[in-house]
Amino acid sequence: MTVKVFQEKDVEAAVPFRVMEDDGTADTRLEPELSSEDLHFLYETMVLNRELDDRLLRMQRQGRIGFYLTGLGEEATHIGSTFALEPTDWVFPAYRELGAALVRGFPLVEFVCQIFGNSGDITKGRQMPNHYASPSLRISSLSSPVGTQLPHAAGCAWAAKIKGEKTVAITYFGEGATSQGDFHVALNFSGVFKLPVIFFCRNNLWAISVPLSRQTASRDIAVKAQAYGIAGVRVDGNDVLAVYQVTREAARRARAGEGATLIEAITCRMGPHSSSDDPRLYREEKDLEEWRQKDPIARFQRYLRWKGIWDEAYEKNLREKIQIRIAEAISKGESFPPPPLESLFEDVYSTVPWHLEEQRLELLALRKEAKH
Amino acid sequence: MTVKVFQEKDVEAAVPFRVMEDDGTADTRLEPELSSEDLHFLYETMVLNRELDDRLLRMQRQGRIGFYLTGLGEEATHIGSTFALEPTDWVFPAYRELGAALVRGFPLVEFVCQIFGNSGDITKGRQMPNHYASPSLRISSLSSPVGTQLPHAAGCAWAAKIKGEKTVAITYFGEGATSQGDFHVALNFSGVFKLPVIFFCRNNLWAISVPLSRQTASRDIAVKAQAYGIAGVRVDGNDVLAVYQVTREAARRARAGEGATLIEAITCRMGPHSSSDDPRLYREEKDLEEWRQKDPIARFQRYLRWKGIWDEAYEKNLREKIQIRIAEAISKGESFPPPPLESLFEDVYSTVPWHLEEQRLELLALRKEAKH
Amino acid sequence: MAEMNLIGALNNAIRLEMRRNPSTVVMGEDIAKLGGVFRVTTGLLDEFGPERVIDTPLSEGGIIGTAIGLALYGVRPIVEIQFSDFIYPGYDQIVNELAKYRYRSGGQYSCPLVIRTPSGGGIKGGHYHSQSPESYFIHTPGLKVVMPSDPYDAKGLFLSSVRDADPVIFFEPKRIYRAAKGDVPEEDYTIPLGEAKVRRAGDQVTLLTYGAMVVESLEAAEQANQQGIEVEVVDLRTLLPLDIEAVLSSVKKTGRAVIVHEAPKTCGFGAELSALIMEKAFPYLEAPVTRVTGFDTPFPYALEHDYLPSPARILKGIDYVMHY
Amino acid sequence: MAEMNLIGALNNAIRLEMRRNPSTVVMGEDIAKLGGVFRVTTGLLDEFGPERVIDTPLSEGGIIGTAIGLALYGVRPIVEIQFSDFIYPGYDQIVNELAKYRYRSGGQYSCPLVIRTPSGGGIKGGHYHSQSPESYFIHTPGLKVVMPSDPYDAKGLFLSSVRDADPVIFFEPKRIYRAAKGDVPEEDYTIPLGEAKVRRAGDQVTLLTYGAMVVESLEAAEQANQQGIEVEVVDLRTLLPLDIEAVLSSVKKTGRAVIVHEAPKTCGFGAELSALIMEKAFPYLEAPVTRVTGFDTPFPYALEHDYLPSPARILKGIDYVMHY
Ligand SMILES: Cc1ncc(C[n+]2csc(CCOP(=O)(O)OP(=O)(O)O)c2C)c(N)n1
Ligand SMILES: Cc1ncc(C[n+]2csc(CCOP(=O)(O)OP(=O)(O)O)c2C)c(N)n1
Ligand SMILES: [Mg+2]
Ligand SMILES: [Mg+2]
Repeated sequence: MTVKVFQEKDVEAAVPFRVMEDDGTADTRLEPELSSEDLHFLYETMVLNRELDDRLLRMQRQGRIGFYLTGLGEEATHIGSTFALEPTDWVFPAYRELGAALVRGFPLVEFVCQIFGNSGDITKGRQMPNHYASPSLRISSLSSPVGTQLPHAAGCAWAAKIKGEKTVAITYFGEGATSQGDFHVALNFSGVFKLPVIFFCRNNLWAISVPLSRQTASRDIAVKAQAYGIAGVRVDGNDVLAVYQVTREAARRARAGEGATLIEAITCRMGPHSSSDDPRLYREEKDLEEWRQKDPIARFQRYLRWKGIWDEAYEKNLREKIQIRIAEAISKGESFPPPPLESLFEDVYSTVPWHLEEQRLELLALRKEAKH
Repeated sequence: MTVKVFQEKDVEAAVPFRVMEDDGTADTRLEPELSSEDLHFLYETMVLNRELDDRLLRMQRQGRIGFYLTGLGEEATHIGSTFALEPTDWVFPAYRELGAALVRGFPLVEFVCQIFGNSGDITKGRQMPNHYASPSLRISSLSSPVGTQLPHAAGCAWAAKIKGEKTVAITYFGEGATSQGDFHVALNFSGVFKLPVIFFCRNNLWAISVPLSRQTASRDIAVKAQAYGIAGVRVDGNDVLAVYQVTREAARRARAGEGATLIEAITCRMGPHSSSDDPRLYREEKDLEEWRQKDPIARFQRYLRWKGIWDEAYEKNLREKIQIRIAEAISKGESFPPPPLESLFEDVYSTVPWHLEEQRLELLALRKEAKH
Repeated sequence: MAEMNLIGALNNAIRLEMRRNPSTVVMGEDIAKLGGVFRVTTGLLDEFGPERVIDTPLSEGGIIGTAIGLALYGVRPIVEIQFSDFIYPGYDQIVNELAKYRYRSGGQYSCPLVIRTPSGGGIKGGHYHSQSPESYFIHTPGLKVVMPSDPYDAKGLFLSSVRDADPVIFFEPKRIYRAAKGDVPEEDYTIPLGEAKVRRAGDQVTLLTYGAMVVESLEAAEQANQQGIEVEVVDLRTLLPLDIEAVLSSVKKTGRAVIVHEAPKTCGFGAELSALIMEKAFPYLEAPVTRVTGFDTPFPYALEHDYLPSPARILKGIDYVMHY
Repeated sequence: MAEMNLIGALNNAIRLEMRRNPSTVVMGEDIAKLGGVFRVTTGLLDEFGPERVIDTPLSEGGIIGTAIGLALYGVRPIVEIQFSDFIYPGYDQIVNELAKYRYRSGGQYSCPLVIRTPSGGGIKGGHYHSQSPESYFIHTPGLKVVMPSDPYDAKGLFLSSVRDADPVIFFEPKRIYRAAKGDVPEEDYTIPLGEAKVRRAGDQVTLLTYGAMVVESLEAAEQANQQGIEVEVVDLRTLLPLDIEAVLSSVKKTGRAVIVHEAPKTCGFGAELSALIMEKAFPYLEAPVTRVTGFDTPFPYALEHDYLPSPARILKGIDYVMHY
């Protein structure tokens, strides 16, 4: 009996696309056409992201903020990709892609205020740290439940298509999110309706303590695109130029009406899952050793040096400038008072219905009494 | 730039496996080793399924029953596959696989009582027609929400694995169900935990009025197996022997610890979706013409004739016997009274809690008063 | 004016809105070519084309999840969930995303859209074509919840819902889809959300109800009237925000209230109504507020008419509060 | 006897049951190697191995859906949903499948399993690490719903739940996971489902509450006591089936009831309790039953302590019913 059974081997394993070698040299045929300013901007944004994460995680350790999530070691993934898009393209992040917001110019003070959840936070202190929103930058409102933003990105891209715009939507998520039903339905709708959306999976190998092998038995993440009739691509997630290139191509396809792309960027979550996590309970330091050699910032730095646009003076100056920006943002951001009590009842609906008004008055009365 | 983008073409299109030619001849190398009794049983079950569906749909049209769902044209898919399993293997049907229950020897009277929802129904008239259950036959309790049985089948197979049994679970569903999150999570768990489960998709081209092209843009259904690291196979769903063969192979793999298989059986829903449906509103008679030529019963009949184990006398005798069985089952099944009023409150929990007891007494009192 | 049933009135309302607002799309399973399993969207595909009248894959999570994205970027989705029993695969998207989007973004974003879905029993649909899940949504801050009981209201409430700044879950009592008939103006009109309607005036007992149970309640009121009891029937129409004034003014007048709904009793909307009346009209009560509801069992098939509140059961409730 | 906190008591209970019943498995996200984000399952992997202590893919729908299949075929899953805020992707499996399996099969099948999940606020978790969704499940016939408030109860109620013939949603008040401490016997014992516990006796006002709000309620009762008001605090422990006798006997004694829970007010469990008291103890009431609950907003981050019922707010409620 010859039954044709598909198995993993039927699809040739895809070597992740890369532009830069570990030593910072690059295949010039693969290099993107980016100016020195662009390259510096990319580098500086990565460094800013790293420094900011580092600083805020330390502040959390000091008890000055309640919670924090870093993108340590994954900066190239979201910075390279967001930079490959137009400012009018939509971004639907998970919670680990601060760099994407920094590419868009998200003001540091606003970010810090969100971390503090104070009255300087444009989202009114409603959410945990790292859950910002910015309509003016076309960044969605972040949500904690893993994977829920994927259908939103697909829908947003659909809206662009309906409106006849060339706008693209990108959404970020970890490999853990690929296990959710929302991943499936979002990619499926995108395939059926040929939506201009980019599904950017940061395959950072861990979902809190759970390794990739417990998320899927598929050969890799990119191959899942086949299930939806969309394009799939693997990229070295620690190579910012490679990430830029595959995202540009995905955006080009989207704008040309060729539909959605699933990008799998292979990287590693170098830090704890969040400030609440203790990775020593489930993984060994030595598992990370190899990855430390591949640090995306160090690698990009070597590339810039190879290009002749990096030196120690530049680095020193950059780090200093960034430290000052961060210090200023924190001191300014920290200074805002908490959100006003009555803000608790706003924005549940466009206007406050009677029952919320009643609850508002009740709480305000109580606060008043407490003051006497 | 050479970015490796996967696209549909990377996987060679799989020609559905088939054993029988349209004229009833077969490639002897592909034929299963089945006795004449087995072949007759398969044929007779298919005819029984067809006649029963036909009869009950007509009864629905006459207003004698409230609702009915047929498997018209798809008999080979579930009959061939269930027959390939052991009686101790679990079956998790959707709602269109009456034949699977008939293979297992589901008593016709019980089935009819379920259709009537009367006191002869072992499930106490709790569900709509076609939503039976049979623990003794290892058939799950059917549910209407599309796709929800898939994770159950995976979990049941998992239980078998945990217990160290060689039991396999099979679950049936239409191609519409592949769009649900439950499809994704069930196949994903099955891949990760290498579960002995068979996902049997009747790709009958329609989900009520919605054609296959609106369910997925993937090249076919079987290719979706790649996304989960499980086996995928396509089979001619109107070739009962081919269905038998691929299911046997999937069961062998499952029992050997090789994990799950997604079977895509290509067929066509020849009747209305259900007795509530009017297909003239969304598809043309001529769309079905080609499929009528491929009728799985007629084709299998030609095969049996080619094998020399079918003649007109056999057919006539068979049809008569079946008519009698059906008529008897209906007259017997129809004779049961409705379920008793108090049964409304049973089986919500293993015992009746106070609030349900209170509601029970209230209703019984009302009924009593009404009688006076 | 034309006589329409609920289906016709809704079809007419959707059509008017799609003509008025080119940003609206209708999406769901079987809604385009088939016109919906209850035919509410019949003819829309022909008039507005496949870009605006969209048959989707079979996935409620995908429908609601993408609708949120559509709404975020200025498209106004009119979503059909084929039966409200099938809304749960999209439940996370509704309660964690749709309902919270405005709040969590500090009012910067909103997702105005309508989810239309037939609900309730009475059509021999068993567990999965009969549920009344309104309480789940009323308990979820950020959503508005509407359920009309006649064609005129259905149209006016739908047009308000589809123009509302907030997401609305719009339940359609499928049992009276065809049975409820009435004169409906062909032109555009709206009925504000949050306003109840007194369907029958009376000063001895208040019946608080909505959807298909309005019909049963009116029947019970009629029978009570034969016994000399004057029952006021208040059709809530919008469940959230509730028309608390209408509820209280009736109950304060009658001093007696019976709540009627199909959903299971425990933690159903009747519990909320009873608690509110307790809190706001306690001194006026001549008798405890009483609930006549579906039982706390899954919705049954064979015995559905014993499960559903009937005029007889409602009368018992009336009788109880009258003779307390 | 050993002093344990809630986490320790639950860990101990799960361990005992896994030793006793080889059919039990523990499954969920991060529960094996990490021992759960709150460490409730710490050490189980070492003792029982990866076949019985299972880190699953990140999918609540998959976890709950496969757990149903496991239960159908005789394995007893102890499911952890990492936060109850994340239970909704499995909501359809819970309300349409798990809750109805026994009923729809005419009692031929059952799916006994426990879903353990931390719930409630107070840990600065914002919208998605603070919700109290118990009302959704209480409104769903076929489920039992439990929420302990101290280590002793947690162990005894868990052991009853995991041996119950029906599916149980077992909410763990994460706010007091570590704060609630007490003596807990090392050996096996059970506390029957459906029995409330009077945490503090009093004859002037009844506080009905559960979970972390028991602590706030006791604090409020203490303060009321200073003002000369004797408050009885009833910890419901099992929300469904409710210990109606305990509720009624207390309320009939005091004539005044205040209900305290974290979940939003509208259609929360407080509504049901209020309605039940109305229905069953109306003539005993000296004042309307009052609710002190979370507000009808999504759970906030910065202002969570203003959102949550506090002793001050509970005292206001007590004051209100005392001076009605
Ligand atoms: C629906 C849901 N379930 C569980 C969680 C708890 N949780 C938060 S992050 C996380 C792991 C996410 O892993 P992955 O998707 O790989 O993203 P990464 O954190 O690695 O970037 C889990 C389980 C959640 N936030 N949402
Ligand atoms: C969750 C859910 N959504 C919608 C429906 C309504 N519905 C019943 S059958 C059906 C189509 C199913 O198509 P498919 O899965 O291809 O199976 P087929 O009927 O073709 O055998 C739909 C939409 C449902 N039962 N469940
Ligand atoms: Mg990850
Ligand atoms: Mg189909």
